[in-house]
Amino acid sequence: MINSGNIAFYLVSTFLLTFGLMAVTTRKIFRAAIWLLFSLIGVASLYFLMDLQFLAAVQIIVYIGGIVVLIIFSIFLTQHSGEDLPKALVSRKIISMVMCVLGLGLIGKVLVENKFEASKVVFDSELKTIGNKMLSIGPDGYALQFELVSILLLAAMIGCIVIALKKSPEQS
Amino acid sequence: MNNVPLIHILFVSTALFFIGVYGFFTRRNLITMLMSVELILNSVNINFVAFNKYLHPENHDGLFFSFFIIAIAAAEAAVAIAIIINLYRSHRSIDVEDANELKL
Amino acid sequence: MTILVLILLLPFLSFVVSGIWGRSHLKNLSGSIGTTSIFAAFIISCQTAYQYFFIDGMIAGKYVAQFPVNFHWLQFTPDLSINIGMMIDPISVMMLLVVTFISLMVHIYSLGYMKGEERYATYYSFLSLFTFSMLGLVVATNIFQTYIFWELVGVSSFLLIGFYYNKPSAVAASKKAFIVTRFADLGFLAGILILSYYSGSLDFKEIISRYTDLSSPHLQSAITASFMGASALTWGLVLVFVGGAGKSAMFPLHVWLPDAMEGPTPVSALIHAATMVVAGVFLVARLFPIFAISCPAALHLVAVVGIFSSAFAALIACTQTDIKRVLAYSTMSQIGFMMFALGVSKYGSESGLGYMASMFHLFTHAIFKALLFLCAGSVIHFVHSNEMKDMGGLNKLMPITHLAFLLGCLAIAGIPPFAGFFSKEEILTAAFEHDKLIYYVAIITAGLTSFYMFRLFFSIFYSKKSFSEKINHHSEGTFTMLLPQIILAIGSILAGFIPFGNYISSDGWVLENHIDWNFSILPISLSSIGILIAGFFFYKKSDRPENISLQLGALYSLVKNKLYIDEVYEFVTKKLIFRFIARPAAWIDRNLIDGSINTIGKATQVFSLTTSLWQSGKVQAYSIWFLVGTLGVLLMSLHFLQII
Amino acid sequence: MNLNLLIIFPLLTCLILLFVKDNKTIKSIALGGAVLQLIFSILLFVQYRIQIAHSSSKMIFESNTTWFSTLNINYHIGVDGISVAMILLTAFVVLAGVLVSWKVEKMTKEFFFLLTLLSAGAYGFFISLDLFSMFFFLEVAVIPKYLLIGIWGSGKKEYSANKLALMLMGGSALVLVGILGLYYYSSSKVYGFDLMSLSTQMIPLDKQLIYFPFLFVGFGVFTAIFPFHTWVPDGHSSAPTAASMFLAGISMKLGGYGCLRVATFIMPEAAHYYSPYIVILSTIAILYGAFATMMQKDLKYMNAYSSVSHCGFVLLGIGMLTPASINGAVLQMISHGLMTALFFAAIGMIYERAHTRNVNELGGLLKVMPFIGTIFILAGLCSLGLPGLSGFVAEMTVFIGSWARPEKLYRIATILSCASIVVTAVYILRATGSTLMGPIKNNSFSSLSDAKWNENFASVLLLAGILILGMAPFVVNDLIAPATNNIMLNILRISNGI
Amino acid sequence: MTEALNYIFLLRSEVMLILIMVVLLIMKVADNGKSNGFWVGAINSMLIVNCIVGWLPLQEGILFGGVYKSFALGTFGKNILNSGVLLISLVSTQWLRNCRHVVEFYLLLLSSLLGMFFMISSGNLLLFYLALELSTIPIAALANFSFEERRSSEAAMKLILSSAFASSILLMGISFLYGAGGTINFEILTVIMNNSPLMIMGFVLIFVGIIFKLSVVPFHLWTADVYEGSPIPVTIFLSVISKGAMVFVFAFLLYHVFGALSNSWYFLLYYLSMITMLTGNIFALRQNNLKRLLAFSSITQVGYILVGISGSSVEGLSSAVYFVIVYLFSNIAAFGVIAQVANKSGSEDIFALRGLAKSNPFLAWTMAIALFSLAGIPPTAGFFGKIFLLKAGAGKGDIFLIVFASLNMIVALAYYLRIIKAMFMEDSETELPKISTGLSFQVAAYICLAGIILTGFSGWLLTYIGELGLGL
Repeated sequence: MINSGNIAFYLVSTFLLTFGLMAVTTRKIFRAAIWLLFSLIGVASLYFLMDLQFLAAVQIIVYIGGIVVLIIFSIFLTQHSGEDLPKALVSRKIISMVMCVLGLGLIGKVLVENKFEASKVVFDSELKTIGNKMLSIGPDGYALQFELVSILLLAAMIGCIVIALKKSPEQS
Repeated sequence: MNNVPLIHILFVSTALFFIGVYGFFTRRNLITMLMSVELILNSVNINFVAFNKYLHPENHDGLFFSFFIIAIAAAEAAVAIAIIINLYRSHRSIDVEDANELKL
Repeated sequence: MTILVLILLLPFLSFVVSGIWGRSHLKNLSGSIGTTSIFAAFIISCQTAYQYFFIDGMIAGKYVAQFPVNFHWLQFTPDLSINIGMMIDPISVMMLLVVTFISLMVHIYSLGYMKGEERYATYYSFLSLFTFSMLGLVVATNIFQTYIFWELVGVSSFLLIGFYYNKPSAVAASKKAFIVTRFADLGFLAGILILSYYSGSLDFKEIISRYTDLSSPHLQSAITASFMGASALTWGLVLVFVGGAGKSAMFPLHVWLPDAMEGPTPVSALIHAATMVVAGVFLVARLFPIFAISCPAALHLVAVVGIFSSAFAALIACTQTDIKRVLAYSTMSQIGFMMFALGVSKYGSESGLGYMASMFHLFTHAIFKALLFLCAGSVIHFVHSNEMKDMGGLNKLMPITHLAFLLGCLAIAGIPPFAGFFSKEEILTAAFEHDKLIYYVAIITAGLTSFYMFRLFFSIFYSKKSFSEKINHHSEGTFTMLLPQIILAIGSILAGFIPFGNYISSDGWVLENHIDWNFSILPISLSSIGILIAGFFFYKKSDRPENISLQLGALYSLVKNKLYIDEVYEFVTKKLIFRFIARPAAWIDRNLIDGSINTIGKATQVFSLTTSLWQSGKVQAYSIWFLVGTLGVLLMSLHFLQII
Repeated sequence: MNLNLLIIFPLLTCLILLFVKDNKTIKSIALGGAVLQLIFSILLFVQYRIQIAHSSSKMIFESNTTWFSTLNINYHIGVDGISVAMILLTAFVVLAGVLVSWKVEKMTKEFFFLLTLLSAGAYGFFISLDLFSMFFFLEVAVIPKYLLIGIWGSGKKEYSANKLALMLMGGSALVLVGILGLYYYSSSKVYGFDLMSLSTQMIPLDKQLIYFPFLFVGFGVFTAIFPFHTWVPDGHSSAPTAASMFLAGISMKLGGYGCLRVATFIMPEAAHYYSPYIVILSTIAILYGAFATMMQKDLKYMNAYSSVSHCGFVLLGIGMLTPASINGAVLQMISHGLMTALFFAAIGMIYERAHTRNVNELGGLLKVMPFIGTIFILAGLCSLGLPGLSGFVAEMTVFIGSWARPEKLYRIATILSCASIVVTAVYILRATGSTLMGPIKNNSFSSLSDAKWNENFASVLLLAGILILGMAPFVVNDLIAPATNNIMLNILRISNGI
Repeated sequence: MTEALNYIFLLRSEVMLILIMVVLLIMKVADNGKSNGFWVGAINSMLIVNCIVGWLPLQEGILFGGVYKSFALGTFGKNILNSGVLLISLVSTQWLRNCRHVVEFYLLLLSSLLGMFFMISSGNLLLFYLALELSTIPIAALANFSFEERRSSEAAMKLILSSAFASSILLMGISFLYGAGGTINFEILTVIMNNSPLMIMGFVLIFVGIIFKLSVVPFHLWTADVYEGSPIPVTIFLSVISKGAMVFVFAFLLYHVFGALSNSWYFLLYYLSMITMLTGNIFALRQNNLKRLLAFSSITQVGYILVGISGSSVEGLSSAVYFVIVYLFSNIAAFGVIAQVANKSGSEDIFALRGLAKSNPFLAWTMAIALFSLAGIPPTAGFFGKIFLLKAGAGKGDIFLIVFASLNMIVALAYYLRIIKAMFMEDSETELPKISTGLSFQVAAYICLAGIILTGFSGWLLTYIGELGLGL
């Protein structure tokens, strides 16, 4: 059944996989970051295609606006421009390749053999529902998790600051 | 895209997963390894969302999982980058092969 | 408990007292303590003998055994136990007398002989220990009791031979004596195990009655069970005899006896001439009914071993130059007489003559051999040497010793009317009736005996005249040394006239003694010829003996070196056992068994080191392993559930 | 009679030791504790004799406390004749051990602490009627030994200590497998470690055949079963005197006791099945140990190898499964415990003075140290089975018991084992000959002193035990015979066709 | 109101931790140059309060509609971990006094602990995952706390990357499980768990993600490196608290949520426990670095725990929990001594311990007893712990596993004895000076020693744990 939605899906898929692959193979680190960015955008588009606009937005804001930027900053911090990334060991490449193919095969086989029966219920992707659930403390609520993540982010922040903090002159 | 078989979406996510894994295994630069982790997490996100939307639309667990994974990914990336920067300070390199004093 | 217990207890107490306090407090008293206690034991023995032989021993014309003391010492199973007790029967009473008497003599003699010795107290405590053990052996009611005291006798012999422990040769001799007899005891032990297993008892009384009653199931099972062609009973008896042969220095287990002469001479007199070495004869005599009635084959072996040892030892004795060694071989030879006398005997009445003769000879031999040793001791004490060549012409210097020695020699040579004549005559008679071949070998041996004894006698007391002037500053010996010699010399004259058959016989019935003078002519003349030849060669110093020995050449040196039997033993133990069993065992233990256990340890270490590459320190490699593990676990569990 | 006191006394002693500083006081306290133990053991013996006279139960002074209720593990204690005998042995050896260690100056507190702890372990083992607590006490004793050897030992002590600890640990690992197996297969209804109730159950034969070897070999390692005996020579020879005494005197007996009380008692059918193998192994150990001893130059090695040989008799007696042989095995345990402790004490005294244990370097010591020399000779004579000393009684009982098995294999094994008495004589005489007799090899020896009061006392104590057992074996035999009878009843159930 | 109180009561462990963290933050913000000593003292006293509050009654209940569950065994476990953290804090006082960011150190430590608490109490996979991350990420930061040490940042890097990878696998598993079951709620999952391939795959990937944290072979490779490189308090925390919490969760998940798959995980545990024990031992044998050695030893201990858990019975559960307690005391004592010695001599090598028995007998004996406990030598509690684990494992009737485990105890003893040997039988060229350990260390050491000795004999403890465990 070919329709525009389907075609879009396959295109997006190809897009994100291709850029993903490029991101992990290119020897220019800056390019790798850009290809990653594209790949993540691909994922975000996939969410759009699934009618999950809010998730797509989060994906773009957090990933593209946050993480990738962070990565690029750290590349600036640690990398001398123009240098190629060091080559991986050939043996490791081969082994990794084999393992990945094996894993893909194994998981793929299980997935293929599994009969998925799509549910007829319509997925409620209303922002309101999501928002309600996010802060509900009932059985379907995620308030506790939400709080937990906030603590986690706090802890991560403290950790980052302490670690990345340059030594103050008196202590060095 | 409601007609796309679920298995195709899953295949895409699994493939992305192993692309990430491959990168994680072969990239010697720590930052690129971190990028690979992001790819892996994204593939998992796709999984969750796809399962939620196609198989279990009556709840939002998968969706929320994705939200939280994104948050965690951010936190993890932040801490990892802090560590990498610290490592860079002491090793003057972020090649993972250079950081193997601890072994045997 | 009767007063009899004192016979055992007194020497034991003497041993304990002088053993513990001898070194510190009773240094000089211990001799008197020992002598007194043995004297008391001797008196009680005499009283016992009188009581037994003349008052209550005989019931309806037959001597029966009494058991004044008997108690369970160690219970193995409800019906198998070691009992310790005292059995009073003719031979044990006779042995009590012999042991206490000779021991008393030796104790007295040692008062002078060992005077001034540093370990004087130790000596007496060992002597008491020996006497105690020997007495315990002879009164044993139980074959295991015999074994117990047998071992104790062995160890006290060991202690006494090695008394001069600073002398390496003495230490070696004591070790040799102990180990050889221990080896023989192994046979004894195995014999006990066999005999007791089939008879179901360890008591002499039970064993004998069960094995001599032809209808008893015990005997039947012991005869039917067979191993390597011989019945269990034969095996048992032969093995017991092996034990006896070891202690009695029968061929081929005799090698320890000549070396044992390293001990103090009184000890040789007591242990290695009169008492301990006849324990083997005693043991066979103790079990004689079984030998004679149920297992003649074993008895025949006893005879063969006895006569062979006898002749063999006599031959060697002719070539030895150490006077104690000559006496040692003569002891061996005489014990051979006793053994084959038993061997040619049968059970009951007249045909049991050999048994009586053997016991008779044991009795007389104890007296005259002790005499000879004590005299030899005096001689050695006098010249400070054991070698014949250092002696000669002592007849004037040591007149009493000279006379006593002469009497002893005459007794052993079997010249009437001395003690040895009577007992030897009975033996020869028994042999003549039973087996002509044994008889002829025996009389030739008797002739040889008189030859080597007089060779000894002449070499010591005559031969080189010149010697006599050199030493005359000390006397022949103290009174305590002379007294036993005199008593024993008198004993050697008189002992033969005891009507032995009246008291001791194979079955307890009285047996008539008889001397057939016609029969005696041949042995007496052979002995006399022996004396004459000895006189011819050795009365005066000459080179005749040397010429003869040169003419005999290799044969002579073969005999002089005791047929190289010691060397054979040496070879077997040192070369074979040490080199091919003990050393490999030790080597295997250190290298193979311990080595393999160490190898396990080392291999683990090596394994540990070789696997270290796994922990490569590379986080990507770790992750690959992680994935490998994940996929592996996944595969495994899917496979386990038969999904893949 | 509260058996717990047997453990509490040593532990209290340990506790007090912790708070004492002065070396002299430490020794006195350790000595006092050991004396107390001995008195208590003798009291126990007397009480036991009184109690057993009018009691039909197998175990006396029993007490049973829940320990881990969910796992059905109880602290079950009680004694029978064998245990009482072993407890007495322990008390003797420990007291002697404390006495001969009087000169220890290095880390004195730790030394006596460990020694006392060891004795607590041994007592606990002997009174335990629950496999768990038995195993517990078995292992308690391993590490103190390791430390005693490693810290206060001589020669290649670390190596030896390591080997000992690892091999004994291996043994107890096997035991552990065995008791866990018994736990689960004891009964379909109630799991438990209780020795007495396990012994009354019929464990299926196929399970017995699996678990018996674990238990027997596991305990066997402690008692130097061939070929797992190699810790013995190294361990014994490197250990300080008291530890050698304890090791050979008591520790090796733990194994024999375990083989008898646990393996054979609970699984008699399997014991019958494996009997030929046990007999073969122990015969090898007896002869092979004896021959290996002949080649040893170090006195301690010599005694250690001879221990291998002598402990072979214990296993032989157990393997033969006849009343007399088992009795003999127990007697041999006691006898060997006393004798070898005495031997090690004498060797220790010689070593302390002459600073060598090599027989080729020693000589003529009897002259300078007559007391020690006499002790040495007596121990040697006991070892070679001289009547009147304990070794004879034990070995003969084993022989008589073994001979009662008429099968050819057993007969040959018995005869071969008997033959070891000759070999024993050879090496014992060789050792005494070259150590004590002959001329004094080294001039420095002539100034050596004889035993001091503590050594005198220790030797006399052990010697008294040897003599009592040797001259009046009925005292001990009457004690252990009813207990072996109980074990025999279990063994005989197979022939009664159950 | 009562409901709110109920919430606070059931959440009291977590609330307490958050309170402490908030107080710390406020104090830090208002800080005017307080010394580290002050901070350590203040925090220690707060931790003591925390420990006491944990033991209040009222343990069971469900909050947030099943997302958070408070159950008796879990609360017990949390209390154990609380005490463990307090002990760690006490034994590493000296290190903490010299630490540059002591408040941050505690904040991170406590947030990680908070994560573990939530993990224990989690009622669904999402909370579980989040709590897992909360417990991991701060530790990665903590591992980097020896800022000057290259090895510290390397350890942190290895930890964060490995655990990121592991948690991705775990997430993959969760997604599959969610796909197959349509729920992330444990209670529902328990009911619908079945042997369908997708379920199995989900289960296996989750299983792998968790045993990564437990450092089961072959997922253990990060362990030794991270333990060695991290500062000692972090190493103790990782090896004791983190592992202990993981054992609680692991047992809970296996017994409860994946109970229906017990055949399949028994089979996995059977092999994994064997290679874990073996590898841990074999690798430990060659180590000279004490932290590394103990890292491998802790891998071995996990192998034993797996043996116990594989028994799949209440006994298995309670013996595993019991063992965690024993292990906690033993490991804290051992690492504490290493910390003291390393602090003085600057070396964490086995050679640094030479002659310790002479110079510092107290430290040497503490170490020795701790090691004996780890080796499972009576009368220490380690003996009981190990025996109970093996006994639980033997319940399945597989003798080979038990033989294998028992034989491994010998190898383990070999390397523990190496340390003992160094302390007691070897002399060092440079005699260690007498180390003044400080009061807090001594208190902690005595507590640990008492725990090591007494835990073993306390049958009631095992019974108590067993009763708590019946609720599962």
